Amino acid sequence: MKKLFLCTCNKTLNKWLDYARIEKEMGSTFDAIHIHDALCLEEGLTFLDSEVSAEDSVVIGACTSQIIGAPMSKRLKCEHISYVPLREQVAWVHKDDQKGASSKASVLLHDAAIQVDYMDPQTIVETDIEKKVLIIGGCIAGLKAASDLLKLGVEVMLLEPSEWSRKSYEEMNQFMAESSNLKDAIRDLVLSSKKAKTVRGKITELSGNAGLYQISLKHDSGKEESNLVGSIIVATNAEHSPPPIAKMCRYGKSDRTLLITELPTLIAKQAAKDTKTIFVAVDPSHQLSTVEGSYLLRTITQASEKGNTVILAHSDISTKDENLYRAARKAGVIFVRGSLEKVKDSKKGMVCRLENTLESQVREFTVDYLVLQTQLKPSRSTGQLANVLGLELDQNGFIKTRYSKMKPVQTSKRGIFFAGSAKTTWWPWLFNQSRRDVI
Amino acid sequence: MTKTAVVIGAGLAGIQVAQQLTDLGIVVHLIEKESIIGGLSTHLGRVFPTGDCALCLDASTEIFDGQHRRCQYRGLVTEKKNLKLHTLTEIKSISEVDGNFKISIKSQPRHVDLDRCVVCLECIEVCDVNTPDEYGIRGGTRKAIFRPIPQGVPLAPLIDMEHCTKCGKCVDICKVNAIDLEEKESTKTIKADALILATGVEEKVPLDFPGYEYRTSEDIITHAELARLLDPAGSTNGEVTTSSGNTVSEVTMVLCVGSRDLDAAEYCSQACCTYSLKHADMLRDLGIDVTICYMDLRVPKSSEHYLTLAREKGVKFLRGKPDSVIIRNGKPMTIVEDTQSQKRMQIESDLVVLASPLSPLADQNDALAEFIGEYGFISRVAKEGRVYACGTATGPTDIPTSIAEANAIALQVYTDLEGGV
Amino acid sequence: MVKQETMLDLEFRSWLLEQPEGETLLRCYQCGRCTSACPVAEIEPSFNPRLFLQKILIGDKSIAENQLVWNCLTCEQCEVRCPEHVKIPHILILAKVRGLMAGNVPLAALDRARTIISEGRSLSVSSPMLKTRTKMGLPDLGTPSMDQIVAMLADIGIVGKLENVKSVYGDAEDE
Amino acid sequence: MSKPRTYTYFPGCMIPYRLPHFELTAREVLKKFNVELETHSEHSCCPEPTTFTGVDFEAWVTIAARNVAVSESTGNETVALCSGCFHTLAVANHMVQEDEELKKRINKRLKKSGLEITGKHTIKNILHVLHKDIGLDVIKKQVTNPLTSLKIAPHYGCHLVRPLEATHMDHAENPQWMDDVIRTTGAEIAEIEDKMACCGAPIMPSGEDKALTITASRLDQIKASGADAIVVVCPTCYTQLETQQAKVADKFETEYNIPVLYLGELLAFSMGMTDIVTANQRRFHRVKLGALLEKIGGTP
Repeated sequence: MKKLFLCTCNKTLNKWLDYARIEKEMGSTFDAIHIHDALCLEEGLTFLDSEVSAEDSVVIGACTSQIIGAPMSKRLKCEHISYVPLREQVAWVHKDDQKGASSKASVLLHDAAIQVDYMDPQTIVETDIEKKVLIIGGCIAGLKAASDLLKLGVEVMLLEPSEWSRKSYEEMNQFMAESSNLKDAIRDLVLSSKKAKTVRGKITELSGNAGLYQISLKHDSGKEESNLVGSIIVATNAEHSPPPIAKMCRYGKSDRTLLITELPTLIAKQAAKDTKTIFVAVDPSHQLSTVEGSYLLRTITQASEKGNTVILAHSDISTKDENLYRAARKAGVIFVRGSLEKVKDSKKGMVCRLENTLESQVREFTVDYLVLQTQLKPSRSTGQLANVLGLELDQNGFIKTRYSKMKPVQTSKRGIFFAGSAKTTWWPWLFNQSRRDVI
Repeated sequence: MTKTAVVIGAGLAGIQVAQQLTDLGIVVHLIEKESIIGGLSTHLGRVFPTGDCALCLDASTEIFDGQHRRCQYRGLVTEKKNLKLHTLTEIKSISEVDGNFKISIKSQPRHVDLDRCVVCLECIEVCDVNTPDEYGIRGGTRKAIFRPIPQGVPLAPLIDMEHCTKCGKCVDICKVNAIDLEEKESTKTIKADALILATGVEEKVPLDFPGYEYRTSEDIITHAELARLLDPAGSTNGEVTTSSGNTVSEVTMVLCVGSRDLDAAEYCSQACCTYSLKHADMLRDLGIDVTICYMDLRVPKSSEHYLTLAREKGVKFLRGKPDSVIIRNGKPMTIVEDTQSQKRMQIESDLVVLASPLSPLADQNDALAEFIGEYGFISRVAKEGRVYACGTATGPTDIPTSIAEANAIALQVYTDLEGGV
Repeated sequence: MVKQETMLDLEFRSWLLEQPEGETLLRCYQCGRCTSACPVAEIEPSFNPRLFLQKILIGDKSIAENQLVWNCLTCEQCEVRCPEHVKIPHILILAKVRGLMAGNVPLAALDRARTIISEGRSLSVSSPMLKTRTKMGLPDLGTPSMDQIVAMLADIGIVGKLENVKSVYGDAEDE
Repeated sequence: MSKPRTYTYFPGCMIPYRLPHFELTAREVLKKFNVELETHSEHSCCPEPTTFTGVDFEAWVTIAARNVAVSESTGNETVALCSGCFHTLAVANHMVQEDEELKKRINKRLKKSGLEITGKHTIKNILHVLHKDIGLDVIKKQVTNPLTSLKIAPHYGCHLVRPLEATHMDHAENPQWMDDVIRTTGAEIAEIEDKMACCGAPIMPSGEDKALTITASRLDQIKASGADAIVVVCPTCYTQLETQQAKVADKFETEYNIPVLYLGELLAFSMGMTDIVTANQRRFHRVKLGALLEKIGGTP
């Protein structure tokens, strides 16, 4: 039975709420509605004892969940309870408007009625928790998670893509920090996550609940095994993919066109006097994330400091560190705000045409190289993985956060978390909720 | 032996790190200088990326994705045994003896006993004093016994002795004897194994930025002030009005006022683009025209939908940094070059909202001086294995990143204190 | 109006960056505050300091030959308000210097410069002026050694330059 | 009387030969404070900073540096009464301080005349001398005829104040030194919109129409403030706001009739030396001072 209890709170809530109207509007939503004064006092609690049975779903509209929540939870026999803080969310904010207050109360109570239907049964987390975490890696975040969990004394199994090596970590993550810092960080992480059991292969099946998941693994060697883990952390990498303008820019067809991720290698090989003109283009449809922006700025600064003439066609420049932008300008990078419209591969070089919107004028640049800003997309394995694990994806194909603000690392499934670029969070945060669920 | 940590600042990051550490078995003292926790978010009304109540974080759009019908923090900070919240409290000094911190704190009296008060608010009803409301705008007032905002935690009111006449009416009406008009300030020394600075940022009052005449007009406001106007629980009941009480039909927003500026804040304040977009969306919903003057729109991935929404709702974007906002014929006028049409514009509007820099609060406390670094921010590990920082104390950022950082720091504190395995 | 142009000739930009304080140009991020602060831009829409900087930044030297640069008041309001401390009036001065040989110099400015180089003052000192000073009881100021000054400037070549330059302004309107 | 404090006075061109009443009143006022101005015959045109810079910047900075070097050789601090001269000398001095290569290049040229610029010399304007060196209290003591009936609009002009790193003035947007000095005379300060607005003079050679439009806007702002007179330090601003005032009024079909005074003239009034102003008023003041003089009890 779905029951609604409305507390009049020392007969003060009547001042703000039209209880008769609320009762009428809630009539079809609940099986029973009781209005009672001072539910939090002994007399009120006794009343609840007599009215509520273990199978009921209960909505309580009262003062605030802080005051009423604790005594109720201890007392009530049922599992599905939702508190609607009427005093706090209605009476306090709609002081002079009984009509508005009552309408809002109805909406909140109605929401709560739906919510109790959707509540996970409270007993779902296994009490017999497996103190072991599976990290599905591919990213520096996976290593960081492994390293942290090991420090906490948690057993870790690190599932890595087949072809992975330390060098891949460096290459795949070079956009995150300056290369020397990154190398050091990776070296430390590899060292401190040594105790993790590393498996090369993929996960084929998942069953069970948070705290006790059963997973089936298929090793690259063909071997299959089944394991119990308490929690899973998805730390698959994001991939740099060519932007939509790549085709127009003859990427893959011309030697003069490359991706920004390939630029550092080109510069490293360059002889001191052999300077080039390099046109770097950001796809206009792509809003740069701060991490992409910082990487772009660092890379073009290096290219420019080596004596190359670097032109950047861009829209909004995003970075967490304004000084990176300052450094790029100081290094002499030529910033042109506009989007590449036409590219011609000529003998003299790539002819890049665009309108510089800051002077409303079309400009043509003939350059030695055309470099394209990549777009970070979820790694190809992410979708497949989400399918096996039963996780929801967001519109861009990244793993969906349960609650982006307060639970930025929880997936839609309890006991499964993510770290790093599996969702474009940029630093390998490990979130100790995992530990809480595991231990 | 149980370890103790002191967290300074009970904004979102401080609350998060304190909770996490408590869950990991560490005793935590959470120090907050204001009377309520929540820091900057208490001013903000709805916050991104989800657009829900800053403090309740009552996730309306993600309601069925998770179990967060209620405030994430409220119960946690007040119900946890090992988490001791000290409001109205300042750090007097920090000293280090044999690897331990001795942190002396001083608490101002609240005059209302938190353990007794049931928040019936009858005391506020009977108070005869009316004084300007710090959280109000457009002449809002509050009583001498008051709650800064309805959702503030702790929920109990406090008494502002500067305005209290000690008439005793509140004492008489309180059925639970929670009010003590004679309560005195108290000092205390806490021994701690680790110190976490979550001192946060404030939106700088834009008095010192030449050209933008914030000082001379109440129609040139900041985003925190706009949030107060938009807040249904605020002094205008959510109505956006001019200083003379007229309805607002046009708003101009100026980004990077004093940010990315060698004469003011050299850094990018990170969050202003997004909260400007958020406010623009809210204003459009009220039928108000909005023009945003920007240089680069820096919107994190998690909040990109605000940009899409703003474009769909017809927010006007103008790329250019205004030189000045002056008062012409009683209305604010923004002078700016639209760099994409190369035209110098004079935009008249009813309100101008300045995105003032988010500036660090840590450097206002001398006791923290030794940890402060570039621009007044603190590095995440301010002192190896002992002093940490998280949230906006380490640099301006949005809430998800703050929370993520708080989580990461909690883990680091824990492994450092417990020695790991 | 949108027109098409081909480039990239960075010679002017490079020259400017090498001049004292010229490198401040690179700090510009094109916010446009200079233009909205500029009292000339207020009355003359085509005078746009931000746009001038943009053109120089991408190697367009047309600005040096554009009479508009001579509309700069050198009031430095733009520089005072510039968030990145770009020495905007100075950069426009450098643009003027570059445009000199092509005749982009007002006749009055040229005449004044010639007077300074030949007489050491920006105006010709006449005997009534000297008499006025004496009448007012003010001391005689003497005259600087012009030969010394000219000799000092030899490596700059200003004397020859001033002889050869023809102002394109002539008597015509200044637009 | 103790030995007078001596500055090397940099005369320039405009003040000594077009507006010598600036020099006269400055000298007379400074004498009251036991300050002497000494000249040096090797000083040439500064050169002026508004057009010569654009003709040949390298020559400009070299000639300016030579003038600084000449001053330096005297061993006294330099004071330039003209804002343009002050700006030129201060900026050149600052550039030499900041740019080692430039310094070398210039000193190589100066060596031929046995001169050297070190970058250590101090260049001052009249406000540095009055406000900093003499001090407001000392000035106040000499005020025998307080000008309490006057409301004065201080027009700083651009070159006196900017760029701050070279001029070492108090503030680039809201300077106070001239206000302070004017207040010592007993006069009230008129609040003008846009305190640092330009007079328009620098573009007279290249665009007279625009220049006069800017001058008109400046005069409008000052008129709106209700000031009895404008006080300036700069001879170029003076020319634009005073000498050209009638032309501007004609062009825009309006009337101003706002007297313009050099700061030294105002101080002379307050110190009972009205004569040295009135003796030369016909020659140098096109806007009649009659009403103003009446207000302060002088002879029209």
